[in-house]
Amino acid sequence: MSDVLTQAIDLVVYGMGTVVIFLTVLVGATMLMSYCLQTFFTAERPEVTLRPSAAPSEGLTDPKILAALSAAVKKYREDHN
Amino acid sequence: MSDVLTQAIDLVVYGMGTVVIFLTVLVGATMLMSYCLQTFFTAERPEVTLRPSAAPSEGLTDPKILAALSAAVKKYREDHN
Amino acid sequence: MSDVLTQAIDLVVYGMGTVVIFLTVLVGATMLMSYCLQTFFTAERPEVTLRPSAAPSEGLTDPKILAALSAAVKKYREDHN
Amino acid sequence: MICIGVLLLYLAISKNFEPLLLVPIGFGGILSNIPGVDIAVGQGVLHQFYAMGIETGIFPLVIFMGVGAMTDFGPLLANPKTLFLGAAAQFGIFATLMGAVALTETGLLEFSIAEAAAIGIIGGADGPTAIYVAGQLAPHLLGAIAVAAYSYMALVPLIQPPIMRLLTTEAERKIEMTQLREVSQIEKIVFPLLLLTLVAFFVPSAAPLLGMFCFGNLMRESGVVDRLSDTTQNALINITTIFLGLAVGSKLRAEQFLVPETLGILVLGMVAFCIGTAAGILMAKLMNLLSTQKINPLIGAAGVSAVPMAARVANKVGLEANPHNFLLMHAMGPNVAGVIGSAVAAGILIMFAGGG
Amino acid sequence: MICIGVLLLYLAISKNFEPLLLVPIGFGGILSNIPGVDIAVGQGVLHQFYAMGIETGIFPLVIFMGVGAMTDFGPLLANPKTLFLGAAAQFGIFATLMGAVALTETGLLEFSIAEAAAIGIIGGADGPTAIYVAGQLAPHLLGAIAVAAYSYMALVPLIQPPIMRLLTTEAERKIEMTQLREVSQIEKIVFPLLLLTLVAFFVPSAAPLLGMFCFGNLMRESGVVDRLSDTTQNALINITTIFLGLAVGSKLRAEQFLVPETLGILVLGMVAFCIGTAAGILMAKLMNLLSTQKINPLIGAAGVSAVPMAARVANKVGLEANPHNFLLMHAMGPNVAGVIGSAVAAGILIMFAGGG
Amino acid sequence: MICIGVLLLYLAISKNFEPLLLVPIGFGGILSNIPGVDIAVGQGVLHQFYAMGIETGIFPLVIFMGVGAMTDFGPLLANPKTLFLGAAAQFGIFATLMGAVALTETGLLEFSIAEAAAIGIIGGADGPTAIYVAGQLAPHLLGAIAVAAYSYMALVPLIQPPIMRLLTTEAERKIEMTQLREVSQIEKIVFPLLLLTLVAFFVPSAAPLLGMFCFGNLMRESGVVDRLSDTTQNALINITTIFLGLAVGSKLRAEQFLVPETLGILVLGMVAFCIGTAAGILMAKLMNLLSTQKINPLIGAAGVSAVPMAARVANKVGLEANPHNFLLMHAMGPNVAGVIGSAVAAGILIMFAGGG
Ligand code: NA
Ligand code: NA
Ligand code: NA
Repeated sequence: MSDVLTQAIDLVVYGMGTVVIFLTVLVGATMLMSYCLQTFFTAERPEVTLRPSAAPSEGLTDPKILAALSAAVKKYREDHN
Repeated sequence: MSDVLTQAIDLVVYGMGTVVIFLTVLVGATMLMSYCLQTFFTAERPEVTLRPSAAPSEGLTDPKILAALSAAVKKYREDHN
Repeated sequence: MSDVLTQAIDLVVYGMGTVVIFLTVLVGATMLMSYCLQTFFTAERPEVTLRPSAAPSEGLTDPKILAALSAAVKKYREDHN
Repeated sequence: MICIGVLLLYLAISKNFEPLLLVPIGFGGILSNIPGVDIAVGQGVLHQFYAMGIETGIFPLVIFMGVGAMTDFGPLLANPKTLFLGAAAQFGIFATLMGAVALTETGLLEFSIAEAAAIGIIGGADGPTAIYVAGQLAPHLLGAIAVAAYSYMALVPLIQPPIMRLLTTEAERKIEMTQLREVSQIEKIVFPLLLLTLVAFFVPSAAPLLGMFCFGNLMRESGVVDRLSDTTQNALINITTIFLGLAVGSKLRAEQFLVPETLGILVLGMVAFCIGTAAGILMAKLMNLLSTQKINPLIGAAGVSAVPMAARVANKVGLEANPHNFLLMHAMGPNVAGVIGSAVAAGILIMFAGGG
Repeated sequence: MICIGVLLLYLAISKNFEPLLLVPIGFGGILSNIPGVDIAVGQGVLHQFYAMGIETGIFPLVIFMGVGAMTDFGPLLANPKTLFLGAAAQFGIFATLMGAVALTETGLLEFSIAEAAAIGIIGGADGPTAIYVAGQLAPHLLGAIAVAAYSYMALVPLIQPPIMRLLTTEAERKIEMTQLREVSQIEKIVFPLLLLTLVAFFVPSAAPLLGMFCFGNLMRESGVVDRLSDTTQNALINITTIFLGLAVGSKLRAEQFLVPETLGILVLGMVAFCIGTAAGILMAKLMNLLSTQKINPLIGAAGVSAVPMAARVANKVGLEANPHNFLLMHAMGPNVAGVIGSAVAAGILIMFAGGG
Repeated sequence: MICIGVLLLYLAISKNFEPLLLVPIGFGGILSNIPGVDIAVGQGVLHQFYAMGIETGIFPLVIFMGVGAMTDFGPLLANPKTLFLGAAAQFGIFATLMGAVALTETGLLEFSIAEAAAIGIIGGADGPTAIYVAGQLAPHLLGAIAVAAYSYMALVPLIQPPIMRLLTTEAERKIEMTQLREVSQIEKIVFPLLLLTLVAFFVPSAAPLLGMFCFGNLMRESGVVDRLSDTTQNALINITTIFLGLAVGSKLRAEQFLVPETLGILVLGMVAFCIGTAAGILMAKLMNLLSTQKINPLIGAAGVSAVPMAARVANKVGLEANPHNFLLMHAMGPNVAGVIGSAVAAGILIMFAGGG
């Protein structure tokens, strides 16, 4: 059997094996990840945690001030982003 | 007469000649092309031949299925194009 | 005192000095510029001088012709800009 | 040779065969074969595009980043077991590699192990992956490999259905699948990082390809860099596609392309697609034997990649058997799994055959 | 020298002289002449733009691709005979080349044949073509040539009308032309391929320029790669224009630009525009002698290129003679023919003088 | 080290810390630390991005052009005296440079003068300026410097308010400022040219940075090249940001990043921000002593740059003291003045320490 053929067989076994094992591990890891995330984040509504408004520490309560500020900030972000 | 001058005269004659001949040939070729295409394609409405829908082999006839599929495909094309 | 320290002190003095002098000069130059421009351009409405229509030399007066031309030019500019 | 360029343009424009790539490739191929001027060699502009984008690997990696930014892993996350289908379909890659070596053994053609690996990757049914691997392992075959990969991806609606009908029963094709669950944003954000982590541990040689892919996907899903994500999906991938296509076209010069090897590559590429399709379907049937939650084996064929064409073919064949059977979303899982699978295979091929 | 940069900016911003190019060129020229810092030489950023984009020819070729994607060959296809006008107007190129050589003979200035050819191309009235040719044949004159080309293109509304009135009678300017026929999509698709085929046979040295031009046009007309065509006409051409302009500006350094040759180039360039305009008009009159279907000789002036300014000037002068005479569409034929004609001439100049 | 990349991604995605840069930098940092594959060294793609964009200085300069195209100098022109605040806040840069040299004197760490200068520039609170300077003076520290600069810019809402409250009285924070006058278009057009002229005369070494900045701003304000300006503000800056971020990430390899120097850099960077903030506020108070037209000293803190975060912080702290006190527009003047000031300082540092 030629050298190239031996190499090729090695490569096929090793390569196909790696692909299958890798994706099998990925199936497990993905299921585990989804399970964990669904368990931990369902109750607390992840979007809120994940996407704070751009200025989370503003802490302003007067809606009129907030609106004025928002407009100005929006204008600036458009200009300067 | 200097060498550069000789060269320049050669270049002018050769260059201007090529430009004129080339564009003359292009006039002829373009008219021939237009003639052929207008002859062959006028009857069969070229747009149909030229712009098949992206999935010409679908061959579905039920309009409802087609609509549902189109919507899904459209969604996917937007995401994956 | 080490060589690096001497260098650093030089750099701080020279650098901070340059920044302050440069921006001071810029304050003066900017105020002068604004004064000059406001003086010279307020009366003559700068926008007109500054933003001629793209074809300032057209000089057409018949509004109908102008409209037809504008439409054609607009079409072409969209295609050929 | 110019005729082949014109043929590619005809197929792209008139038959809508992967026009985004085949228009630039075909046109580049024409330019490359104009006698009397150096466009695809030396200081020619197409050769410069090739040198700056394909020799370096940058163009296919940037395209892959763009594809990542366009990929929605939702269907895959909703049903991770479809990753097995994406794994199985990569068997086409390795079977073709063996085929190329077997051809060498018979003495008909002569392919080195690196060349055989580059030919095998056609079976991955993924354009940028094929170009990346061929550019690294067998640049002189890049033209034929890229043309084969994109042509067969466009031909998927003709290649796959007969195999699908042959290997499945009417009853199997009628299987309806339950609707996929909603996938939360945080799962979509974590998945590319999880994937990259596993790549780093198990197949680091696939990290350039999958790293750029995951980066693009993270930009998409993170929601905080939408302007980068939009540019990646539009201006950047379009610009790169144009130059990539022209650069690939520079490899369609007659003296490199009109050789017996090209014919071998075209045949082997077709075999690769068929075997990949079959392997995906058979894997789905095997999974049905082992599990109670049945999957429609047609979606196994989508494991080859060829996004989104293969998924649409699965959907169409499914509808023929059962007019209420919408498999499109279900087939997107194995479809993107196939992209991951062939990128992993690509990493192994480059590591193994690049040093060989 | 910085004053010249400021002058270019003033003309661009205040007079709307080809601002897309003259703003970057003028600003680049200012940056290049700042003493005490290397911006336009060595590792300076403008010199890097020059080396990567103009020495290689890539920037003007990409611009030309973008111009192709913006060009509608419809008016030309509806009346192919206007190609003759585009041919005739290129006489300005060769007359100027002779002028440059004649100046050398007198001993006033000294231009090699390559330099004379690069100066002549100003008469082509096409920015990217002029930059491409100058970058190949006479990089040290590139600054002056580019500035001359774009300035005179902007000055077309002042330069051409006197010549047009001088060479035509009132009756000729009143000639109305019949409306152009509709051109089918398939003709528009085939034309760039036809053009490229003829280029490949007759003037392969023009293939880089016209190849990229035809490629851009095919993307536009094929209708299957709209996203590539859109990007080519917007993000890609804009980005390239910025860097091209800055790179050209790097050639406006005082020691290269403030030389007697620059004055010669400016004078010769003006002569080139005038001769090209005249040749186009006279060719139109000659065609009227030989054919029964009369054309308005004013559209001959549009044969110089300077798209779309020259066509608009022809329209305007026509309207002055006859308020019902809309020549704009008719003048677009010779206008784009002029682009083809000067690209052909450019190919010949590079082949002939590049080796000389 | 991969954990640090993940941390940066977490801060960017979850806390919205400068995500446009920290997502690419963090991801690039992860890719760079995958063992067994060369991504950030040799022929690896991230190292190629680094070599083509940061070693050459092109990426930060293009970003700076984009920032220029996004900057409205209106508030600065309406109240030029705020330039003094932008000058004062640069004291943070030089104080930190001294700090780095002092650390060297103590023997704790060892920084050359070039390294000390590169660290000092963190106090400029301007990302592209910091990357440009670090790339020129201390490439091996680039990772830490970029991470520090962007992190602290994101942390401005936490860092600055305590210093602002400490250094100002309640009465000072309540000062209301008169509304800014309208600035005409011609002033906005002339200003970038004026600025460039002064740079050319006084600090030519700052001309690359401020030249590109002024060019971008001139494109914006001239009104005649809107398509170039739009592309600069969108596709071009986004594409460059992606590659810049990945290239910076290539400098987060553990062996370069996990060194004691990084800790020193992080500490010194924080000090730089604090001193810069304090210097801006104190300068505002000094100006109030000398002038009758009072300014609110809070806007002095915006002189550090960190556009537009620092201006928003000034606005917020002002509102807390006086609910009718809208300082945002007033703070934009010192904010963009800070950009100019740190670019000038960068030029001096490069000239002084680049040759040293
Ligand atoms: Na695949
Ligand atoms: Na021309
Ligand atoms: Na600053």
